[in-house]
Amino acid sequence: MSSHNTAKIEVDKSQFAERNVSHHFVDADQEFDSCKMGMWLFLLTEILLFGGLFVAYVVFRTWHPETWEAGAEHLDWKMGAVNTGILIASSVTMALAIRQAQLNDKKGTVMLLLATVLLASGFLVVKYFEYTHKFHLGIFPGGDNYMFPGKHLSNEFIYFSIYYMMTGLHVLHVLFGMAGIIWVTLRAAKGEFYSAYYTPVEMVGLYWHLVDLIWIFLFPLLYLTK
Amino acid sequence: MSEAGTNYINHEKGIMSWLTTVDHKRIGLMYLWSAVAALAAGGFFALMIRFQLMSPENDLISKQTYNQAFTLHGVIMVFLFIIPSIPAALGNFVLPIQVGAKDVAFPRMNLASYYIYVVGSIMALAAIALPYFIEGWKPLDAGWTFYAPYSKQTAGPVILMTMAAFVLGFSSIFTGLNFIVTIHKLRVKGMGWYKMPLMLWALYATSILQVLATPVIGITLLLLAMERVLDIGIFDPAKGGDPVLFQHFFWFYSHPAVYIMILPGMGVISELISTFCKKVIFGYNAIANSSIAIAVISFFVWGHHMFLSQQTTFSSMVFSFLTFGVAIPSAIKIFNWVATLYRGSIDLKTPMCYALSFLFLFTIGGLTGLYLGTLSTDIILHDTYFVVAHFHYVMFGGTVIAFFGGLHFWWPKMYGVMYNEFWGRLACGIIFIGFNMTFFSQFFLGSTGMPRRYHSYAGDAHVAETWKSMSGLSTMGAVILGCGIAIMFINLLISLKTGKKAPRNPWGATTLEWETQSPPVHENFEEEPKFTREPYSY
Amino acid sequence: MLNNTLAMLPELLPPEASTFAKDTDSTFMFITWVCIFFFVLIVGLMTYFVVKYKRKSEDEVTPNISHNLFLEIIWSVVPIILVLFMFYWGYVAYAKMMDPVAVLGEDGGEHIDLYVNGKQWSWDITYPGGFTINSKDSLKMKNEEEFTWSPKELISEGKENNITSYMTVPVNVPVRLSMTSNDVIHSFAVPAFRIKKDVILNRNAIIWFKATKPGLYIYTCNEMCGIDHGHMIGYLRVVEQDEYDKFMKALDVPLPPEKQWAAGKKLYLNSCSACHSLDGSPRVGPSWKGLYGKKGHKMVDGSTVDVDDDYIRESILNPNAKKAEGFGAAVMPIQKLNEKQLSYLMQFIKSPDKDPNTKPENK
Amino acid sequence: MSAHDHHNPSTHHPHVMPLSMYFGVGFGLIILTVLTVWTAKFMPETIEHYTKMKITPTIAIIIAMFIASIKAALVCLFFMHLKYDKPLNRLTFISGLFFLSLFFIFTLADTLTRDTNPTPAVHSYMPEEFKTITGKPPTPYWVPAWVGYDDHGHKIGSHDGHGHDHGDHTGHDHDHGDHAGHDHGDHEGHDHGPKDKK
Repeated sequence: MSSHNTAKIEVDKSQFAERNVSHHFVDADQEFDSCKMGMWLFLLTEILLFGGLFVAYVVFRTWHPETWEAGAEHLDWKMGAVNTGILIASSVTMALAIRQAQLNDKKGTVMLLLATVLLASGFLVVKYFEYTHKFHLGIFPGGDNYMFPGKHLSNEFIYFSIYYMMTGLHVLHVLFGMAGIIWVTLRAAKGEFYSAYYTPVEMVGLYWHLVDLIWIFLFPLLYLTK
Repeated sequence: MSEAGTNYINHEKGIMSWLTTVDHKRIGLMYLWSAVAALAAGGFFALMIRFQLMSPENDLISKQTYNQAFTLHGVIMVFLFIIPSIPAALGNFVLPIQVGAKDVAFPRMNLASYYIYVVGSIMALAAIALPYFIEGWKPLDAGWTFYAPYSKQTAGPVILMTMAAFVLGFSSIFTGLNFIVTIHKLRVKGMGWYKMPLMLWALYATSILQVLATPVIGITLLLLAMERVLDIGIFDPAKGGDPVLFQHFFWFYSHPAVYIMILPGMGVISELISTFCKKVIFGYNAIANSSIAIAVISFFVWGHHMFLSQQTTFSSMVFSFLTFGVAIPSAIKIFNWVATLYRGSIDLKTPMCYALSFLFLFTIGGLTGLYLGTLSTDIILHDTYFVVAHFHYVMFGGTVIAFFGGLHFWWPKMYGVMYNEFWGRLACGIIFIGFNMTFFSQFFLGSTGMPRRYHSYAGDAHVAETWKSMSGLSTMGAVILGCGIAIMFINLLISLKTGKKAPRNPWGATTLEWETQSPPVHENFEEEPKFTREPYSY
Repeated sequence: MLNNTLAMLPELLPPEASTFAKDTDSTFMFITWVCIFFFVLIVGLMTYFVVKYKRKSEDEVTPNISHNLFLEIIWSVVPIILVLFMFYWGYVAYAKMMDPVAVLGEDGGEHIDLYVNGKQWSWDITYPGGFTINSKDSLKMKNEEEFTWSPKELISEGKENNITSYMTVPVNVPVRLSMTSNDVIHSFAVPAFRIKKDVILNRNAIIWFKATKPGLYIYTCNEMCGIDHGHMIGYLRVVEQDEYDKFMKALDVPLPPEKQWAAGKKLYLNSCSACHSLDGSPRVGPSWKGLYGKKGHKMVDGSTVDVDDDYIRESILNPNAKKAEGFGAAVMPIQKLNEKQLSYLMQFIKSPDKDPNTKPENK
Repeated sequence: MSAHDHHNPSTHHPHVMPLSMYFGVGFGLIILTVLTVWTAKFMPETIEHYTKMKITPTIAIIIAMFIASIKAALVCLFFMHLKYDKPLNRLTFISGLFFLSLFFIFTLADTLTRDTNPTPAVHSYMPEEFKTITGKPPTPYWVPAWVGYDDHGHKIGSHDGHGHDHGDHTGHDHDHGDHAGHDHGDHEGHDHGPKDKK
């Protein structure tokens, strides 16, 4: 599979630190492929980790559809939609950052990575407002803590248990993803990534897209239940 | 490349060179001795249980201590010993050499996996020890299955222990991930998939399970911890949750997990039987494919742990049907191994003795699984000593015996010394006898209805004698078994001091690890390995 | 010869004491013979090969037998057929056990409905009439008596109350157990009947069985449920119909006087405490503190009554006939109590603070 | 590539995509998000207005999941480069979905057939513990696609006149007792809210 504009890019040695392949790999392709496959396997574990929560979601939703509808009333779908947009935008900037790394554009890579971090923090800010609003209403995770004073169904807290578990775990992943992005940003700023070696950017990118992927499902499942 | 006489053990010196090593062989050894330590701890709790159950109304240890003993026996043996024993210890050591690579694909991740294992072990130890030091804490007594809602209600340090298991899960995932990528990407030139040693097939199948199943136990334990912290009500029937759902979650991992435990054992046995018969393995493709088949089918069958747990009859039926699907590939493997013996040149060295006792014990373990997969007979046997006996025949008689066999098989490669054959074989014989005494008697206990996890037992008039005599026999066997294992390890350890120097290929085996020196050099091969002959070509 | 050898082995299965036992046991024995066959085949061949082909010299050459399609097909297909049989028989028997209404007939015949309630760490079995037998009693009783214990002797000796320590079912009558748990998961198992099922809080489980053989059998909890899990066992009797009738009659004998007040308190805690306090504070209904003996108790309609036995009796059996002032809006459900329970409860209402039997001068 | 240039990293050549692809996919994702919101929030009213057809939650969730799957596929194929990647990585991803689906199928095979569990026998001597078991164990509630819901989230046709006003976040009226009963009213979890007797 040959592609349009590969191999013609000259590496500016003053800008980039050339990297050697790890001792136990035969060549750079083998290293890249191994890392990528490893990353995909890791993403599989993430999918199955969230899978458990999705199963719990489906089970309880099929048992208590009315609880789900009542619970979703308390969520602000507009905030969810904004967050979806933010994550999609961050996915685009992340994908572009990888592209710029492939094209030896150090500055572009760093800027795009920073933009991704910024968007991710935007996501967290919106999430913060959502959570505090719910706490304000008395909607805390867990059966004993749930003290929403308005009318509700007796088992409505289960909806919020699952809501908090899903979004909480997702927020944790956002945080891990941000840490990863900041790490590759620093390395990119040192000029460690260029057309022949951008594996960490690609790996962190894959992880970040997974975070987006999961939100793509969480949004309609949690916010658009009516 | 390297001077004569250097190897991976003396290549670098000092404790730090071990703690910071990324050499898969050294990591394998560190895993090995950690797992052996776990075996000792788990064995200690096992003996505690057995002495308590020696006679019916015994009060050697309190109920609380007894419940703690069986919980910790389970947790330690499953999470700290069996799961890392063959893949992370032996597998780590031989897998990269067998594929002809210098190391696993991600050496640093491999080390991280070991340290995560250590952290998980420390957490588990803390969960064991802290209740004795902290006011208000009770020993852990939920059983290794942590069934909700009891695990939510008990005063033991359930959160600490589930988090330990959660952390250990990551260690397991990292090992599996590493192995899959290593087998896929780092095989030496010329080694096609169906030219790999069967050990690699087994480890590959195991790794698939580790990567796919372990995250689910992760989320299960996380939810259980949340259930205790926040009372989220997903598993707690008092809150409208469903404890049966917990069991689905739990067994989605834990059923494949028993194949994580047994598959590598099967891989070891394939190597042993072929080597010590000096004969091509019978039905290579069948054995290789059945490993993968077992790995995949094991995901379909978890519900057979739940036939009586108010799972619906419909899904019990489905699960029972599929469960028999896993029996077939296991049976095929056994038949192939026996067929390999036919017209072989059978050399009864210690590893082969273990392989033969594996065949004997695993056959019993596998066949008694049929009772438990069949719906109506499972009603009698579910949650009785029959299950305990079956499980130990598969896990101990299968995995641990294979682990011991593999340990003897690769010992010369690991340390470059030969152990004493006489004591090795004697220990194998003692273990075999002790094991059968311990666990065969438990089949009778179980079929007559003695429930598991009972601190004392009376039995009704019809079976009281059976229960008493069989339990006593079982305890006697456990002592013999413990002695056998002690002899085995002492023999191995003595060989480190006094053993003859091992040649490159003491057994006349055909796989790549025997073409390098014993012990291997730092990056495994003195010169680039070449795949010149297929495995099992004698 | 074979039978003698088998007789030396420990018992393989508990006695067959229910209609399910035959189906289950025949499947069990089928599997056992399959297992023995394959075990002997595999281990026999293994031993034979090991003896026959033991290595004689280091440079032996072995034949290159890589596979044999015919053999491999045989040893795949034969086990498949065998396990299909196991599955089928297992499923048929299991389905019958899990929902045997079709066999035993829900309305087609007589059956006894019992309620089994698992709690940490004993079983409560509730009989028609609301009598509850606790598994701990049978445990105590069995430890005191010899294994040759005979219910007939006990009755003739006038120890009726001992009979009521055991869960008792008649022979050849279908019994339906509705089972639930008070706390964690338990598992109700009667090995001799070949029945077992987990019980879960807020969830009902049903087991049907028909006992076929009189005797004394053990029942156990099979799911780890806490510190005393190992003591959550009990004994049940299977008796002929006439003895069962005697058992039911023995249940009906009033409690000894010293236990009546406690029984009343238990009823209060189960059924009344949600609405009636004992400390004087009003809940949905009036408090019972100082209620008994009160003169001129005001009613909603302005009339007054004296709180005596008759009034309390009426208030329990027909609660909304006369409503106390201040509680007009409350509707008390009609209580289904039998005469004995009523008298126990009334004893409690008369003296909610302490058991009058312990201090006779209070009477 | 020979095995000799061990330390020459430039043997790896990236596969660079055109910018238009990234922006195109990003734009597509935003459009699909808007579409999801519209189908969930506004489409039912629109359709009902013109055709008098009720869009049930089941239909709505199927549509939403369908759109979400398209979005996920876009992210996987283009952003995560699966479309241009090695078949092995695609297989890896698909195998993950396969095993996840096993998890779903077999768990739901149990939870959705739970109504075959029988109710307790009803007699006057039924102990207290059984009275709290209301009807069935968690009833599988497989909402048929043709069953509609009214504004209060109740199944259309179940007229028990017990309207819940979920929008009223501060409502402290007579229903407060319902809330207080929530702590021990666990069994109500198995009941359908509107049918609560309180």
